[in-house]
Amino acid sequence: MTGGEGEPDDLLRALEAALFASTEPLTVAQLRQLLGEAPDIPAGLRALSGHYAGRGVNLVERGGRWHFQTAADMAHLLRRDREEPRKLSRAGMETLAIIAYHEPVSRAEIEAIRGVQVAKGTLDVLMEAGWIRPAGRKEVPGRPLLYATTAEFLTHFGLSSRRDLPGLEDLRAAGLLDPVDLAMEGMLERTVTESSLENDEGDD
Amino acid sequence: MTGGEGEPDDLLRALEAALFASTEPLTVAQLRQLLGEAPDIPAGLRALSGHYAGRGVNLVERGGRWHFQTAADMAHLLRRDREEPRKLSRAGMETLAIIAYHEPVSRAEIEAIRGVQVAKGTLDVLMEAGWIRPAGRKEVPGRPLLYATTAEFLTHFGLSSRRDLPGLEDLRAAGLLDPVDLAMEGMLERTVTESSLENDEGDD
Amino acid sequence: MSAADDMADLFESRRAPDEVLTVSFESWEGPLDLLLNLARSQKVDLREISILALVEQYLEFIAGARAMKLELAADYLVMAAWLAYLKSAMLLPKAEQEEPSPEELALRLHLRLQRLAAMRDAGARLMARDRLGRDVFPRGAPEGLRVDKVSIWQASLYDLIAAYGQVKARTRPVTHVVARRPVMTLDEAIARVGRLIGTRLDWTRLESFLPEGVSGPLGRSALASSFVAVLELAKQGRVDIRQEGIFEPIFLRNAAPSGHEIAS
Repeated sequence: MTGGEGEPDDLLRALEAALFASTEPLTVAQLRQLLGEAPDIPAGLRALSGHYAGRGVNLVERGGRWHFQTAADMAHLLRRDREEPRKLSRAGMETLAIIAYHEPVSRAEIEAIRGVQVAKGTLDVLMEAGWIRPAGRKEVPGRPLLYATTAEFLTHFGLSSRRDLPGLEDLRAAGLLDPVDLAMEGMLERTVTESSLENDEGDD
Repeated sequence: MTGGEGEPDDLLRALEAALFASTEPLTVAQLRQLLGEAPDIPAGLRALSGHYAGRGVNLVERGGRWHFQTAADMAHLLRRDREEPRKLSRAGMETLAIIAYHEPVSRAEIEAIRGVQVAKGTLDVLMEAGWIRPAGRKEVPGRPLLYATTAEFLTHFGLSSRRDLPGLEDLRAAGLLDPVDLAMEGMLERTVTESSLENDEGDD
Repeated sequence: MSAADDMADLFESRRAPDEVLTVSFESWEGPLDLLLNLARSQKVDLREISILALVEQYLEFIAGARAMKLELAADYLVMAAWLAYLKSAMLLPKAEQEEPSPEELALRLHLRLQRLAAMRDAGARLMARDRLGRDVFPRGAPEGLRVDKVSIWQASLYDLIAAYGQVKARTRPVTHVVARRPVMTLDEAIARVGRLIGTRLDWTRLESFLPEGVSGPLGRSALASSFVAVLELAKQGRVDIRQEGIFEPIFLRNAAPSGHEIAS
């Protein structure tokens, strides 16, 4: 990344070639398998991603997997048909968000947040898109299945990791990722009286 | 190729992105259609191809159409054999041993010696491992195929010739001719009588 | 004041049916969804919405929807009943309030709406990101990496010769194996029983004629041979045999004349 351009070394050339050629994002382990015991693949990836930073194609890391993609500001040139690859329903969108911000999470927990049953098709669609996966069972009576997001989810939405989820820290800090019961306990301790709930009686 | 690196201009970036994302090689006319009335696409392509000349990915022109391809000297990375160690099955082991001791030998003869049928897959595996080879046909009715071991077989098992294989006498001396079943029987008998003796003592 | 009156009141209230109310009933994903949209229409921070106003709007909507002869989903009516209860509780003087307090119920609803709103916003922000295949693109025609699996077969020389040994052992005649077993031959047994019977004057168990301390295969061989030997000796008239019943112990004694017995 020091800008010593001109002649990339063999490691960079090999990384470049492998990542360009691959149909899937590649992990460091996969790259090591391809390139053999190359000196320092993580450093090479950083250097390469630095080199491509300002270009029309960028090298990015998503959930530990690396791939090349076109720069975001080139979207207008490349978006030939304006249709979204997967037009999610609102239910699908909310369900995906709930899973991403709460994972691992059970269907019942999703329903508690949405206040409505999760239609059978919703989870199927998200699963089919490759964005969510079953992630074990919760050790409570009934042992409900848990859901979590996948590496493809991070890849598709351009997130380096779950920590990059928009507003995750704020939501967590505001307690908005805690279940209502938990939040209630905290609130009640602080007493409800000063809340804005009853001061509008005079409004009408 | 003046190497004005660092910040590629918008034309170069757009060309880069368009060529990268395209599913097929693009002509200058097609690029112009995508990029609009960009100043000088041919010059941009030349500059870009200069930039990529020494890298792991090259921009090349074939019959007026441009595309990215991985550098020729990186081709070996793109196809890789992953070696998986596997243990030969017992049937495979026995068949190989019979061929080694009796070569050249037909499948029917192997079966006669083993006292069990030899699946075709077994011979295939040995062939794939490079340990046996077809060795002509036996001049009997049906002209069955004969099998023999290979030089690789000797190398793998650390033998300088087939005569290094231990003879039947050696095997007997080493206890390798003791049928497994009988040895087992002996052991069982001993334990059974021992326990019955104990019972008798208790009866008295 | 009954809930029905309440709803009628609200429906006739000055609140003009805004566009929210003209949208068909199916546009809402359940009561909470509807409530959230009503709350948002208050155009204030969700933290400062008036639950009471919200309840009124909801009941108003339900009444309006019913007037439009739309089929109401049970979920919405349950929520309406609950909200009507909440509203009446909130209007009661504090002293007459029951547990849980209406503040608590209102707070709970408030928290639920906040959470749903947070997730709805998060979903929208997710969808608005630069998405692969929509805003950013992977390589259009990647060459692909091909990984060919090659089996490396493993076997040692020991495995090889052991396998051969087993083939040979399995297919070899097994007669020699029997010869290895320790046995007591019939001749030996006749000689032994014949010698010992002279000293036993009373009925004696067959087993006591076996050599001392034999066991295992040899023991069984000795027993079998001795039994045959006893039969042979009986045939020669040298022993008497007695058995009380099937599988009972076998007893034998010297078949010599009784006088001899007394004499000794």
